[in-house]
Amino acid sequence: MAQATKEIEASAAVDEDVAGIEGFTRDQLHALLTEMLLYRRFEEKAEEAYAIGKIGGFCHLHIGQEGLAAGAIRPLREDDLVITAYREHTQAIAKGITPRAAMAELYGRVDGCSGGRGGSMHLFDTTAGFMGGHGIVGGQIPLGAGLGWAIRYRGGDQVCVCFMGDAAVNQGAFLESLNMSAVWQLPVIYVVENNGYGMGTAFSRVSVTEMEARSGAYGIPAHTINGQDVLETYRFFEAMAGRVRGGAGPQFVNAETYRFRGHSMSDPVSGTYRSKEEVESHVEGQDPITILRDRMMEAGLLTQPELEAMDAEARAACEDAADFADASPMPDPATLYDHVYAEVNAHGRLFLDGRGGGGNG
Amino acid sequence: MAQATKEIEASAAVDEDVAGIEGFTRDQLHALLTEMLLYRRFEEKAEEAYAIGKIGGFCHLHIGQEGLAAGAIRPLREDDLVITAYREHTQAIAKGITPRAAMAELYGRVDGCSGGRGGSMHLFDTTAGFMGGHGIVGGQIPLGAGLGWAIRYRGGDQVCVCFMGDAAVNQGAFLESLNMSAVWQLPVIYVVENNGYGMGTAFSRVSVTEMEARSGAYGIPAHTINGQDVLETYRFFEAMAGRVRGGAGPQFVNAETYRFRGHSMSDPVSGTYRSKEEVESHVEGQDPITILRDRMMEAGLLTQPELEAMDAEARAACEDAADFADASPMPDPATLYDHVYAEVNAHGRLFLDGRGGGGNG
Amino acid sequence: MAELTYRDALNAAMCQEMDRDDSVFLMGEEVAEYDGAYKVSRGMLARYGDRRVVDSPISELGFAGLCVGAAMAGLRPICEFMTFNFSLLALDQVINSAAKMLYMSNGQIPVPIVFRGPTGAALQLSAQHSQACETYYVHAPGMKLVTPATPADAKGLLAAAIRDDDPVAVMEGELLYNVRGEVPDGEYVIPLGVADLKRSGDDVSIVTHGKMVHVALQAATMLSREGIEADVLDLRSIRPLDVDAILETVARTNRVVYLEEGWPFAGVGAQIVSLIQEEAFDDLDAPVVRVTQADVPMPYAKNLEQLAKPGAKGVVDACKRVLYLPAGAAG
Amino acid sequence: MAELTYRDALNAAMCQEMDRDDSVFLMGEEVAEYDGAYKVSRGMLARYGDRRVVDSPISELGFAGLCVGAAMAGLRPICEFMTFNFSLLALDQVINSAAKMLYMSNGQIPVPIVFRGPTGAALQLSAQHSQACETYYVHAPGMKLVTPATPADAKGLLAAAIRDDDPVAVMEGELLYNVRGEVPDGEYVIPLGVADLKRSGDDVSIVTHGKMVHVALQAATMLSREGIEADVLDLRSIRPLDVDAILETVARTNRVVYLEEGWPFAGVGAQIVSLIQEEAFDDLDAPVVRVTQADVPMPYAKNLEQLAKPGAKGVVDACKRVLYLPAGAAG
Ligand SMILES: Cc1ncc(C[n+]2csc(CCOP(=O)(O)OP(=O)(O)O)c2C)c(N)n1
Ligand SMILES: Cc1ncc(C[n+]2csc(CCOP(=O)(O)OP(=O)(O)O)c2C)c(N)n1
Ligand SMILES: [Mg+2]
Ligand SMILES: [Mg+2]
Repeated sequence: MAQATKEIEASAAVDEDVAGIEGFTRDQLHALLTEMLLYRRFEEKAEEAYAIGKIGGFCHLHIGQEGLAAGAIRPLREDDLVITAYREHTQAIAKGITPRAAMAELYGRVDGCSGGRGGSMHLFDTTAGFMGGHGIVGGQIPLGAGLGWAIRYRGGDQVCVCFMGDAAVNQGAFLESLNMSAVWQLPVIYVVENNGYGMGTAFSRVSVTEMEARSGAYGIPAHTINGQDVLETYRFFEAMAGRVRGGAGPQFVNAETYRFRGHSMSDPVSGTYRSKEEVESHVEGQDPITILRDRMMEAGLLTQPELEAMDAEARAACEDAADFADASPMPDPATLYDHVYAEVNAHGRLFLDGRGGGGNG
Repeated sequence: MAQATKEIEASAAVDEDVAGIEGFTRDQLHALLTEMLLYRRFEEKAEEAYAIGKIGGFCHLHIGQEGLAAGAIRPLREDDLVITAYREHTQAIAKGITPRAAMAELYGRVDGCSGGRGGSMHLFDTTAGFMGGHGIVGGQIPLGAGLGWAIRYRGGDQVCVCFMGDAAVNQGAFLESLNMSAVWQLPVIYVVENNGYGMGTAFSRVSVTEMEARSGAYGIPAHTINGQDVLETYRFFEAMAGRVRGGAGPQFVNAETYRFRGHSMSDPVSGTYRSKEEVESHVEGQDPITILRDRMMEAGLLTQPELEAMDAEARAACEDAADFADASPMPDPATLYDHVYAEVNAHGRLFLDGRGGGGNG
Repeated sequence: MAELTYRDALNAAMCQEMDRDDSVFLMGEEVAEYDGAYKVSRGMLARYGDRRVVDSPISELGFAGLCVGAAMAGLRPICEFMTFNFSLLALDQVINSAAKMLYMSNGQIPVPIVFRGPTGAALQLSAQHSQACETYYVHAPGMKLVTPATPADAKGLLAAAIRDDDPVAVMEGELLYNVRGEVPDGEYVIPLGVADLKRSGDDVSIVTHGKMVHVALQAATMLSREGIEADVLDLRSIRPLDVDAILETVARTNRVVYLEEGWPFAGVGAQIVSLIQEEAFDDLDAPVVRVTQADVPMPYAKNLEQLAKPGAKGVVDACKRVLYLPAGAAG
Repeated sequence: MAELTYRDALNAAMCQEMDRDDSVFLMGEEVAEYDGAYKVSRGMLARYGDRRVVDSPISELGFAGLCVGAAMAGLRPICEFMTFNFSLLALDQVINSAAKMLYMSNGQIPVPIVFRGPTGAALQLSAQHSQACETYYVHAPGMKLVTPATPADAKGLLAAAIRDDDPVAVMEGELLYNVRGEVPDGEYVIPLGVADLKRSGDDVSIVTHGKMVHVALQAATMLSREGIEADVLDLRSIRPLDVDAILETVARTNRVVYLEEGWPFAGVGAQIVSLIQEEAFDDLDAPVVRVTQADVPMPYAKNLEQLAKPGAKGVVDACKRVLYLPAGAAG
C-alpha cells in the first residue's frame, strides 16, 4: 500500500472540466476513492467488532474524516514520518499498515502492528514510518517536533506530519513545540483535524479566536483547507511536503472536517452537544467519499459498477482483516515482561514485584 | 505604603512643558521618585548583605527594572492583587510589604513576610494583596488567572496584575492561562517584564516573533510600553486597571526594560551573553530613576538638596531594614512542622518520618 | 439510607457542599454540558449554573493551576481530572503550588482545593490510560489523599475533602462508578485519616485501599472457604494515615498482605510495609507481602491486562505465603 | 587516573560519548552559550557546535518531549534539566512517552534518552528548588535511574546511561559538582545495576544513594570513633537495583539504616525496606530504620533547612537505634 504514490504518478493527467479534479489522473482518483472506501469499511467493521466485544477499551472512529487520512498521507513518501493521536486507524492504514495488522491490534492479538500491547490508541509501525498512536491529548506534538529534529539533525529531506485534534491546541505542549519548531526550522507540518469538537466541547467554547490565529504567535504560517475535499487536501499536502522538504520550515494546517460518529464508542452520535440536524447535514453534504464519488461520476471517470466493485473489494479486505484478527492468537502470557526494557539487563533487578525476571538479580 | 496612591491623588496637577510629565502633580512625581530610590537602595543593600553571607540561596535583583514596580503597582488599589516570579523584592515593597519585612525574609528570619520560610523568591503578604513570589518559571501564570477567576466569581471589581519574565512566555502555562482568561474574560493584566534575557538566553534566540505577537493567538490585546519610563508606565496602568475593572477583559503588556545586574548573584553583570557596552549603554541612558530625576529637575520640580534628602531617607530606610532583619530571630526550630498543613488533624498521621507530630496517630 | 451508585454518591457529596457553601465550584473537562465524562456531575450544571460548574479547555496544567490560584484567594475549587493519568501534566501545579504554598507563605495562604477523578485501570485502556497515580500525590508533604472504595465512603470522604483546608486528592475508579451501596441520607462527612475494617478475621490482615478493597473482600471470601479468616483493612485515607488501625490489625493477626492497584516500586504499599516493620517488627510472624500491578506498563490485550492486574487469586496465594501454607492447599 | 571534579567528570563522560557516536547530542536550558547553568557542559558548544549542543527555550515539557521524539527516531539525546525540580513540568513526557513507548510499540521503538541534572537540595533554595525527585522517576517500569556520588561514578554511570537503549535518569547534585576525586582516564563505563560498597564494616549497614553517600561516610567515621564499624553501600543505580549487594550486607550485619535525601512517604527507602523485609526477614536483628528529609517542604531559613535535611548525626543515632544502643552512648 505504501507504494501507491508512485503508481499514481505513473499515469497521465486527465483534463475534465468538473471543478476540483483538475490535475488528477483517472488512476489517481480511483486510488484515492479506493483508499477512502477501505478506511470507511475498516472503521465500520471495527464498530461492529466493538459491539460484539471483539475490541475493548476506547475506540475512536475516523468516519467522516477519511479525506484527511488519504489527502494528507498518501502524497507522502514512505520514509516520511507520521505521528498522531488516538483517532488513528485510517491514518495508520494510509501510511502503510495493513488492515490486517491494524485490525489485529484492535483485537489485541499478536499479529497486531503493536503485538496486541498497544490497542486502538497505539498503533505503531516504524517500517512504514507510522510513529503512533498517542493517547494523551497533545502528547504527540513535542514528539513530532522531535521526529522533525532528528530529520534535520541527520540532514535528511523527509518531512514529519504531526496530526492533532482541535482541542489539543489548548495544551501547553502546542506552544512549546511550535515555538521550538520555528526557532529551529524543523521540517514538520502540524495538522489540526478540526472537527469542531473535543469530546462534547465545541471549539468556540474554549477559544475566542479562530484556529488559524493559533500559530502566528510563533511565526508559523497557517493554512486552512477543506479536509472533506480529498483532492484539495491531496494537492495541498503534495505541494506543502515538497516545500517543507525544500526547507520552508514548519507549517500549520487547519483542516476543517467533521466527525460522523460519537467521540468514542460510548458517546452517542448526536444529542447532548450537537444536534441531529447538524450531524445529518454533514453526513449528507460533507462526506468526503460522496464528494469525490460524485465528481468522478460527473466527470465520467467512475461508473456505478466500478464503484460497487471497489466497495466490494474494500468490504472484503476488511472482512479478511477481521477474520485474520480473530484467528490471530492472544499474546503469549510468558511475554508479559517483554519490551518493558530494550536491553537484557546484565546486572541488578529491573522488576520489583517479585514476579518478573530480568537480569541476574 | 499602600496608602500612597490616595495621597498622590489629593494634590493638584502640575502643567510644565517638560515632555513626559504631563498630568502628574509635583507630589506624585516626588512620591514615585522616592519609591524608586527606595527600591534601588533596598536591592543594593540586599546585594551587600548577600556578599557577606547574611542572605543565602538564590537572590535576583530588580535593579534597572524599578520603573515597572513603581509604575505598574503604585496605581493599583490596596485590594487589587499582584502575583509574580522570583525577582520580586521591589514589587513586594511597591504593593505594601515594608522594607523591614522584606529584608527580614531575605535574611530568613521570623519577622520576614513569610516568616523566614520562603526567602528571596517567596515573599508573601495577603493583607497587602501580594500573592508571591514564585520560583518555577511560568508557575505564577495559571495562579494569576485563578486570582482573576476568584475576583470575577465573587463579582468584585479588583484587578490582578500577573508579572512574568520574557522567558516565561515559552512555557505552556502561558498558552493555557491566557486562553482561559480570554474565554472567561478574567480581570487579569499579564505583564511581561521584557528585559531581553532569560538568564543567558536572549529572547531573539528562543523566539522568531516579537513579544507583542504572543497574545493575539488567544484574542488578548497586546500593548508595548517603555518600562524605563515610570510615568508612561504609571499612566498606562492607571488607565488599564480602570478599564479592566470596568470589564475590558484580560490584557497583555510587553513592558520593555533592562536588567542592570546579573541574572542572580552568581551571574556576572556582563561577559558571556551580553557585552559590557550593551549593559553600560543601558545603565547610562535607560535608568528609570535617572530618567525621572532629570525630567523633574528640568521642570524645576526637584532640587539637588531635595534629591539628596530623598536618597538619604531611602538609604536610611534600607539600613534600618537590614538592622531590623539582623536583629530578628531565626525561626524557632520547634516550628519546623508548622504550616505544612492548615488543619490540626484530628485523625491519623500526616508526617511519615517518625519525627514530626500531627494528630493522634 | 438509600441505595446509591458510587457515582451518585460523589454527586451527592458535591451538591451537599455546594448547597452549603457558595465558594465551592466544580471545574474540569466535560463536567458541565456533558454532565461529566463519567456522568459524575450529572445535573449539576442545571442546578448550579455555569458560574459554578465549568467546562475547561483541555489544559490540565492551566486549569489545575487556575483552581489553585482561586483557592489561594479563598474559594474552594473541586478540580476534576477526567482521569488522574492526565494530571501528570498538572503535577507541577499540584506539588509546587498547591502542596507547598501554605508552608512557603508561613501559613498565610491555605489552598483548600480538591483534585478528583478516577485513578488506575479500567478495562483495556492500555498504558497511557491505566496508571494508578497515588505515589505522585502522596509523596509530597502538604498533600492529602483519600481513596473511597464504597458509595458511602465516596460521599463522606469527598465531603470531608471539600471542607478540608488543605489540598486533598480524591482518587476514584472508573470501575467503581456503577458499584451500588447504602449511603446515609442528609449531611454525611467521614473524617480524613480513619481507616475502616471492612471485614474481620484473625488469621491474616489484608491491608489495602481504593478499588482493591473489593478484590480483597473477594479473596477473603475465598480464604474463608478454606477456613482462613482475614481482616480486610481499608485505609480509605492514605495521608493522613490511620497508623493505629494498621498496628492494631498487625498486632492481632501477625501476618499482613498489602494489596494495591499500582506499581510496586516506591508505591503506597512500600511505605506501609516500611512503617509496619519499623513500628510492629516484633508483631510480625512473617514478612509482609505486597500484591501489586505487574511491574510493566499496562498492556492492551485482554489476557495480558488480566495477568498484569492484581487479582483475588494472587491475594489468596500471598495470604497463604505469609501463613507459610503451600499455595493452593487448604488452610 | 586524574583528579577531577564531579562536574568535569560528567563533562568528560558526555564528550567521550559524543566523540564516539554522532547520534548523541545535548539539549537543555543554558547548556550551550552559557556553558551550563552549573558549567557542566563547559566548552562543549565550542567543541561540538550548535548542531549538537543546543540551548532550549524554557519549555521543559516541550524540549523533553522533543528529545523523546528524537530518540524515537534513533538519536541519543542527553536532555539536561537545569534541576529536576523543573522536570515535574515534563513528567508526562517522561512517563507517558519515554517510559511506556517501547512496551506500547511491542519493542519497535526504543527510547535511548538520558535525562540528567541535579536533584535535591543545595543551600537555602527553598521549597520549589530543593526537591529530591527520585520517586517520580523510579516508580514507572520502563525507566532506569542512577545517582552517582563520586566523580568516578559520575563519569562511568553517565557514559553507561548514554549507551543504554532505555530512558535513564541521571540524578546529580548541585552540592556534588565541586567534589573532587580520582577518575579513570580514557574510556570508562560502569554497568548499570551494580552497587558499590564505599566502606566496609560488619556492625551495621548504611544503605544509601547519591549525595547522601558522603553523609553516610561521615556518619561511619563518627561511629568508628565509638568502635562501631559500618558498611556504606552506595546503590549507585536505583533501577536496575543491585538486590544481591543489598542482601549481602544485610546478611552480614543484620542491621540496616536507609539514608536518603528525599521525603519518606513512598520514597526510594520505603521500597528498599520493603524489599529487605521480604527477602531477608530472618536476617534482620532489628527493624530497618530510615533517615530522610523531614516530612516538610524545604524551608528557606538556614537553621530550619539544616534541621530538615538528613545529617550525619541523625544517621549515627539511627545506627545506634538498630544496634539497640542508647543514642549518644559509645558502642
Ligand atoms: C491530556 C488529556 N486530557 C484529556 C483526555 C481525554 N480526552 C480524550 S480525547 C479528548 C478530546 C480531544 O478532542 P480533539 O483534540 O478535538 O480530538 P478529536 O477527538 O476531535 O479527534 C479528551 C478530552 C486525554 N486523553 N488526554
Ligand atoms: C520551570 C523552570 N525552569 C527553569 C528555571 C531556572 N530559571 C530561573 S530564572 C530563569 C530565567 C527566566 O528568565 P525570565 O523569565 O526572562 O525572567 P528574568 O530572570 O529575566 O526576570 C531560569 C531558566 C526555573 N526556575 N523554572
Ligand atoms: Mg476535535
Ligand atoms: Mg528576562
